[in-house]
Amino acid sequence: MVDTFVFIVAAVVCLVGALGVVLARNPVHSALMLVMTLFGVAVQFVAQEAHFLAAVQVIVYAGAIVVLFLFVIMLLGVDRAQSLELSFLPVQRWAALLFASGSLAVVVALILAVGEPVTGVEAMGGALGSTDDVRLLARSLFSDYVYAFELTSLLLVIAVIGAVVLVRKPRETDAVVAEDRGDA
Amino acid sequence: MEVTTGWYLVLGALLFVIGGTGLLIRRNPLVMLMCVELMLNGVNLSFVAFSRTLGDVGGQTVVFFVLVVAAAEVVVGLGLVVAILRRQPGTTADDLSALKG
Amino acid sequence: MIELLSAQSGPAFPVLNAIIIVPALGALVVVLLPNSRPEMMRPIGAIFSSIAAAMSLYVMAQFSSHDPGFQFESIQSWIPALGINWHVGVDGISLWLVVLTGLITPIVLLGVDPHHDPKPYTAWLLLLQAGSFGAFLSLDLFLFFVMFEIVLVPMYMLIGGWGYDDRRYAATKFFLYTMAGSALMLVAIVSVATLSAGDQGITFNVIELAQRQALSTNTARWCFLAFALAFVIKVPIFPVHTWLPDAHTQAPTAGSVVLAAVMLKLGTYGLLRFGLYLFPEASVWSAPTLATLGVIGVVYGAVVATMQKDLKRLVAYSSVAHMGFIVLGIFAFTTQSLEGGVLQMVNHGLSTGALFLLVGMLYERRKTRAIEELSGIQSAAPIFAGFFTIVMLSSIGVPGLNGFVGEFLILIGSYDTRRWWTIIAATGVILAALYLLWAYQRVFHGEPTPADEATPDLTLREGLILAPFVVGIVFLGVYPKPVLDRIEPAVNELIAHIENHSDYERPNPADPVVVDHNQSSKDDH
Amino acid sequence: MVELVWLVPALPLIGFVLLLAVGNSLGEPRAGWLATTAAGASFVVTLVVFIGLLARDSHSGERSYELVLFKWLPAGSLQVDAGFLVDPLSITMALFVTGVGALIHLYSIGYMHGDPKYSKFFLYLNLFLFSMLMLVFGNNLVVTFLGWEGVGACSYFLISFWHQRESAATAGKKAFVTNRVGDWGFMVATFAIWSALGTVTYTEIAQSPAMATATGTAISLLLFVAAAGKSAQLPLSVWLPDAMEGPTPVSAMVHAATMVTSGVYLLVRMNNVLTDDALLIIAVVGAATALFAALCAVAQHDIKKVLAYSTISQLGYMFLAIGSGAYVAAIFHVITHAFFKALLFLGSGSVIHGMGDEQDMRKMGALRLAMPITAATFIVGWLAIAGVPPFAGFWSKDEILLAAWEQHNIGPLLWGVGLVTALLTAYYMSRQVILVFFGEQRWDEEAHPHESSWTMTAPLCVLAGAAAVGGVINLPLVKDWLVLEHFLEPIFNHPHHFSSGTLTKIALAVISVAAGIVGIFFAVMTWLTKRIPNDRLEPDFLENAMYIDATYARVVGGVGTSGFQGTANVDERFVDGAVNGIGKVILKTGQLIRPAQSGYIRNYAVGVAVGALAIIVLLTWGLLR
Amino acid sequence: MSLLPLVGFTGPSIDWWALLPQVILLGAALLILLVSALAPQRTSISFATATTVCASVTAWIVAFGLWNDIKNEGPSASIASALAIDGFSIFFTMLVLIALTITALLAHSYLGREGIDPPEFHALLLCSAAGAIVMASANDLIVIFLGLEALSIGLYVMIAMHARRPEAREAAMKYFVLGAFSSAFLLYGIALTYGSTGSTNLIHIRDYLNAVVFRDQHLLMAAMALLLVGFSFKVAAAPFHFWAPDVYQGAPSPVTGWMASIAKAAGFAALLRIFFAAFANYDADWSPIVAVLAVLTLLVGAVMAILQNDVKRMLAFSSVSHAGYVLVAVQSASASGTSAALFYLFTYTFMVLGTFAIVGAMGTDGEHPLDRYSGLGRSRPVLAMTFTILLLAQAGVPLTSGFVGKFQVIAAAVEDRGYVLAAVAMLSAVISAFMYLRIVMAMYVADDEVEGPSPKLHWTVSVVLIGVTGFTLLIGIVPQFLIEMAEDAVPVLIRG
Repeated sequence: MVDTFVFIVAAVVCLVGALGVVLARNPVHSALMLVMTLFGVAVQFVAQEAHFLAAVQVIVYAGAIVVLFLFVIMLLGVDRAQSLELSFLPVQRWAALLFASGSLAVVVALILAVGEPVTGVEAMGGALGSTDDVRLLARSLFSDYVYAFELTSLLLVIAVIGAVVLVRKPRETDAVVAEDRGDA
Repeated sequence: MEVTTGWYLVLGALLFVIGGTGLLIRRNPLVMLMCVELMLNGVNLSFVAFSRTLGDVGGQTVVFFVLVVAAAEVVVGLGLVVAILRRQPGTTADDLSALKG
Repeated sequence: MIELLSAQSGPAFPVLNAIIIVPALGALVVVLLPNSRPEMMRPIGAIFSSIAAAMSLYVMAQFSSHDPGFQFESIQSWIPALGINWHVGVDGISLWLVVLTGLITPIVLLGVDPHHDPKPYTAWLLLLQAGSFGAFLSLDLFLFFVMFEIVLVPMYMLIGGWGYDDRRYAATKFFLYTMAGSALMLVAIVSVATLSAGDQGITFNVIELAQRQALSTNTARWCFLAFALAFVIKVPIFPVHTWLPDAHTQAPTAGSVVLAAVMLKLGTYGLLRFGLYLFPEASVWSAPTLATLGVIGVVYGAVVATMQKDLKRLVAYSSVAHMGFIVLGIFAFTTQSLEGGVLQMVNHGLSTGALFLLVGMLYERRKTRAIEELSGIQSAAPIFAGFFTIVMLSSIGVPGLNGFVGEFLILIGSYDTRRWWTIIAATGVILAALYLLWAYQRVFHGEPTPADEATPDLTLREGLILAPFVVGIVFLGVYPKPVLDRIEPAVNELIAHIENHSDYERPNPADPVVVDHNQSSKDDH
Repeated sequence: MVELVWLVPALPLIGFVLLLAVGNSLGEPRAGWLATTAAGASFVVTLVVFIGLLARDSHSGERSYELVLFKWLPAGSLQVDAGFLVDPLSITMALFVTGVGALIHLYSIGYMHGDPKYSKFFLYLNLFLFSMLMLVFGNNLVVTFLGWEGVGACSYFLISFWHQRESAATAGKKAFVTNRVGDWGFMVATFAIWSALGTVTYTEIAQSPAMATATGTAISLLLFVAAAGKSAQLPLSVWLPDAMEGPTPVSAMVHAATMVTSGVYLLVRMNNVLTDDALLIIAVVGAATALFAALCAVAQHDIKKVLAYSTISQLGYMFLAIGSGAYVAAIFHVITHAFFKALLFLGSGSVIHGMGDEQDMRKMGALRLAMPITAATFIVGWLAIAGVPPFAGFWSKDEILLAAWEQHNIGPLLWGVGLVTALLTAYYMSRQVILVFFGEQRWDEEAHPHESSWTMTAPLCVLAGAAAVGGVINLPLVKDWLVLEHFLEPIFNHPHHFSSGTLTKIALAVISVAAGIVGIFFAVMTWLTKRIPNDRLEPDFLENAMYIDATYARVVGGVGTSGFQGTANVDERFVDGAVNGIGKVILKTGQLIRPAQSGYIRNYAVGVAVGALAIIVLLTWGLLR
Repeated sequence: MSLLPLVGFTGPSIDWWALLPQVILLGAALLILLVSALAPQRTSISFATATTVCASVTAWIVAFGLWNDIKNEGPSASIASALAIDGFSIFFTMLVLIALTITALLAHSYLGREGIDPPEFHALLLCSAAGAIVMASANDLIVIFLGLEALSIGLYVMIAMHARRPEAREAAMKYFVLGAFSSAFLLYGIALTYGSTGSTNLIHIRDYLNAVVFRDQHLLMAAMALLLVGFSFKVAAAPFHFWAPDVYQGAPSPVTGWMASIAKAAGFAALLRIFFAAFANYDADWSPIVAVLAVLTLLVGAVMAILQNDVKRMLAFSSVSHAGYVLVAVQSASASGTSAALFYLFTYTFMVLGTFAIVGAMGTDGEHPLDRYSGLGRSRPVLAMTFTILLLAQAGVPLTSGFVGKFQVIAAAVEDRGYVLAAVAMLSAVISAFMYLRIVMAMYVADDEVEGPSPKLHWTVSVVLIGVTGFTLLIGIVPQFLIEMAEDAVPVLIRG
């Protein structure tokens, strides 16, 4: 009973947040709405006994990523409202509608088709519930997924280089060129 | 009534769809990025749900990596946005349509 | 006797491979020559292609007229992973086309001046020769397709690089039209190979495949259609002929000559070697249709030719008509018609090639090919007119010249199996006289204008270039026996093959009343 | 001696080759003499061969000798030799071909005097003689066809010899193309014969069993088409009058004496495949042509045109004879006609030459004084063609009329037509003679006509002699005097014999002579003594040959041309248009889908999203399985 | 104070040799960054290039050694079966390394010309190369995903590095947004796969699918669909191709070459490993879909290409239709089809790198109008001929590697009774041939007054061109050894 209640509340939070992200005129509001969704998701994680993930979700996502978003918004000062209607391209409205409704239809259809989606598969990594999930996570992280784990380092290196390269101040030559090329 | 995996999956799917739709209808690059985050969260939710029902921690581990990927993407994406907006302030996604046909 | 020996044990030296490789080598050499010596290019190229020509003549001399099979065969493993071999050989059907290819190229190479960029011009012509050799000699479907396609490139380059005003359109049309045709053939080739692989393993060996005959009737017909499409476009026959006039008109003289003399033959040769040989039943099944198209081509080509205002276009359409005869002959399936068809390929090569040379020379003098801008040339250039007349008469099919021999054999052979087709096709001889004589009258007869008066007559060099053609025209018209003798066994073999693998029965005309001189002639040679 | 037959065509060929090589350097008159020598020599050789043949036993097929030089077209069961057949028929033809040919060569030496292309003319003449002899001596249809086409080509060259003249060029083309129609018949006939009998060799055809009537008739008619083309029978007669554009010796040799009679030769040669139905048609067409041409000749003003139509008419006679089964009569008339028609043409040529290339008879008259020899010989020719006994023409024509009378279906009708033709012939020839040689002088002095050189008059005299006494080779008076008939007998499976009694024969002969006389008398009345007004005797309708030629021209120029042009347009617009159309369609399709590549990120995202949706639906519900 | 004792934990065994190529690349990247941080800019241009080339060559040697080991000892897997050590992975490793060398050489002159920071560029190049190798050699969906992200994110940055040019910025943004979007789909696909099979490891997935018959397979199908979407986007298959032309056009030419060759190849590698190897039992389900994609891709690419007037864009579209060819091979879901795809990708890599090398040399100002090429045949005959050969090879003219590739693809399709598909492929080849011929025509058929352009070619570019053209012709004439390699390189899923 309780978990149902929790689920529903959290789900509502998620969805409202999500819709907020999409519909808010102001990017700042979108960011905040995103935070809301993220919290909701975190709650759902907790509800499924993924406590560690929930924590990471809050810290990394809400804590780091969204803040990054906000920084950039402030940095560029693009926190102006932007009306939705104007932003529609020809056919875009209908395309979006088609996608949204279509996907929803698919989801519904799948639910109807698939009563209980997952058939009994034996656990690959350590079986859940036996001990606390942190230990299990660590195990699988350093056994089955160690390769992936190492690869994240590659990703992060790239991300770092990318960040440095991209936001490095344009050399004045660039600036000049930028002017006479008349972009912007 | 009792909360089954299906519920979580549906929630994940909804997040995913909302995110996707958002990307289709917004033209502010930052918001588009956020929409992508929404989609990823939807996926995460499904992963966790599956891992729960499968009684397998692998799903959770994957979510871990997804976080990393999301972070990396956001960093680079934001870098791009900065690089672009710095040169052409107020650019929206729709303004980036010189290459076409 | 010697012939027999050489037939049984082919010469140690793989002459056919050499024939294909030497010109390609020549192209390479020419490309590596220093640009500072432009005048060297064509002579050196001519040397290489003449070597190839000499080897083709050697093959002709060594060719055994008693052996219906393939001679000088040579197989090297090429792509074993796909069951593909470098497999070449020559039989009575391909022999003369090889000789023709060998002789034509050096002549045009020396005879026609490109005016600019002699190096690539020479190189392309040599590659063209090599590719054509390859196409006529290859007994491996894959190899054949490679050669069949590769010849497009040099011709495309020749048209594009040295052609006339509208060359872009013409060259592109030529390339795409032919490529489109052969596109489906590639699919068919693979299908034939894979479907008839069975437990004997996949092979592209034409002889092997022809013997297996493993395809179901229906599949075979589909594959045949794919092959036929490629070939009829190449021939070309109505209604897929329209690339030809453009290509011919825009191509430089050398291009037109080789195109007419050699490349069109790839189509008819392909129909014989791969259409009839690989798909006997399907060929018989489709014969009425194709023969009809051929006959339509004969009449239609002539009719359209009559109305052309450009000499080259006129000759191009006359090609359509002449090739129509060949197609009719091929799909009449009698000894005479097939022999005539093969011979007519050579004849058409000689006469139409010579016609294009002549028109080219006229263009060199007058910078125009428009019929109405010319008149009375005969008064100014009688020798030129004389050469033109001989070639024209051969093209009209006057007996004593080669054109007649081919057409007559085709028609008399087709009469038994395709009576009404033949009767209609025979009207082609009337129309041929009509359009050629009319054009001749307008260009060569009548009062010459001052410009026409100024037209210089043939130079000795030009005369020497044309001489081989005229010699060939007269010789084949008077004494075609040596040629026919070498064609006949292969042709009979082919017909027998068709009879074995389809319900076709070759008609036997009423036995001739035996008179003694007939027998005496049977056991000569 | 018979073996020398190969030399007969070889000599003119050698002459041709020599002239080709050194003709221009030889120049005038040596080139002419070279050619003439070749022709003459070949005549001599023919005589030798003839004697050789005579030496053989006339019966038991001894008098048929085949000489195979080499295999020409060996292809499976079809074996065509380059071979000669010497038998009475071919030798007879060869004799007068070479004889008359040689004379005309000689004549041309003078006639072509001063022409810039002097040597080329003789080159063509020799080539023609060669082809004609191949035609005659060929031992099978294909070799004959070789000669057949050869003479056609030569006549093309010779007609358009003065090709600067548009009319000459056109006439040559017309002749060739019209002949080609006949050649079509020849070829198809050859195919049919081969497919029916399995041979194309004359001796074998002669020995082979009879074919099914339908096939036989078809073949006969195809052969007749061929013959009609060469021999200018209706409806293919239109080219011969135009052929007069050529130099007069050519008209004499090619278009009167030799080539045009090869149609007759062909039918006689193939006599044993001709069926009765076919023969009837041949007879009718022959008679019709004879009458038609004679009528046209009545109204011509051009001295050569008269002779041209007269030639057509005489050829009609020959086909009438063939149609009536009287092959010998046909050959007989071929020979006599060769004599007197060549004579007449050469005579007219002499006149034209003397008048300075004037051909209109209305500008002549009283020339007998200016050129006596020409006049005398011409008159002989006139009497001969008019059928006045005892000149050659009388005998042959008489025999034909007799044969026509005996034709079993519609004999009398044919005979009637023949008789009328005879009358007309006498009339228009008399008219010509009067207009040219008698009456008042209608030319002004500076034309100062003169007699021609001996090289021209000598042939005239020889031919005049032949025309006068040529009849002796087949005199019907006594059975044994029918030399020609007996000589030719071996080549016919069932020789033709006249059934009429002597009385009938004499009666018919008298009537025909009477007709001739009437014609001459009428001509004299109208043109010489002018007792009868002659103003309405030259209706345009006849002068223009009943507008047949004009009609052809209109058809060819109108419907024909537009039809051809239409086809050409179809080729350009539709056949080629379709090809380019495909290209256009592809490009259009591209233009259609191009907007999708709009450049907007979100549009592209739609592509991804909707594509994904589609794939999910397709795959999840297995719609493509 | 008390650390958790990891009771009974033993990490998985790691085959360092198999890992070495990736390690070398990553190491080289870090080295370059380090040195460039210390050394001044100028020196480090050639240094960066040199390091990259050396690294890739060394790695290539290692990979070649591995290739022979596999030939002798057969395929295996390592790191908890996450890293496949089979012919397939090594084949692609070698391909990636070759492309890496070429791209580095091309970039060398380009970077100097365009004033882009070489060290970072090369570092990113190395990293994305590593990512590509991971994609080709991973046995685990999530690892594949990480590799794909490494490759893509690297590319986003490499494109954007030419930030001066607005086209580059636009291209980067488009690629980034759409890339992120599509990888979300891919990830969702992975999630569903995980949900319906209980693992992200391909070997386990394969075994599970072999063992289990689903009560209903909707979830699995949806998973497959989403995976297909993700990779179709990477390989630019219609209708997921829209980004490709714009991005290719906007990106710096060396990067375009890298994308057209390796990004595609890696995408196909993953596609093949997942669908051909893991989802083999379900080919009846996915192969028709792939066939449809193939047809769309072939036709859209060809038809759109002939409309373009910008050479770079033409080639972009043509590379789309080339992806269609590989898809034709993939859909046949057979060993021969797979090896055909491998052969095609291998040969195509050379062609496309060479082509874009020339395009880059010709379009120094980022513009590539067709008429700029007119008269090249006269001014620079050798260069023109090289370009012609590469173009004709892409058009599938015999005696070039392109023809052999097409031939095998057709053969694979025909063996699978895909006659119609084969016909469509050939016809699209004809259509795109028109586009190639337009370029050739422009080069050779110029009016006499035009004197053609004569671009400056840095020696590295010349070396590359000689190499790729030679290879294209060589394989066109004697393809045997490469065909055999491709046949040995069919992916196998084996537990390590």
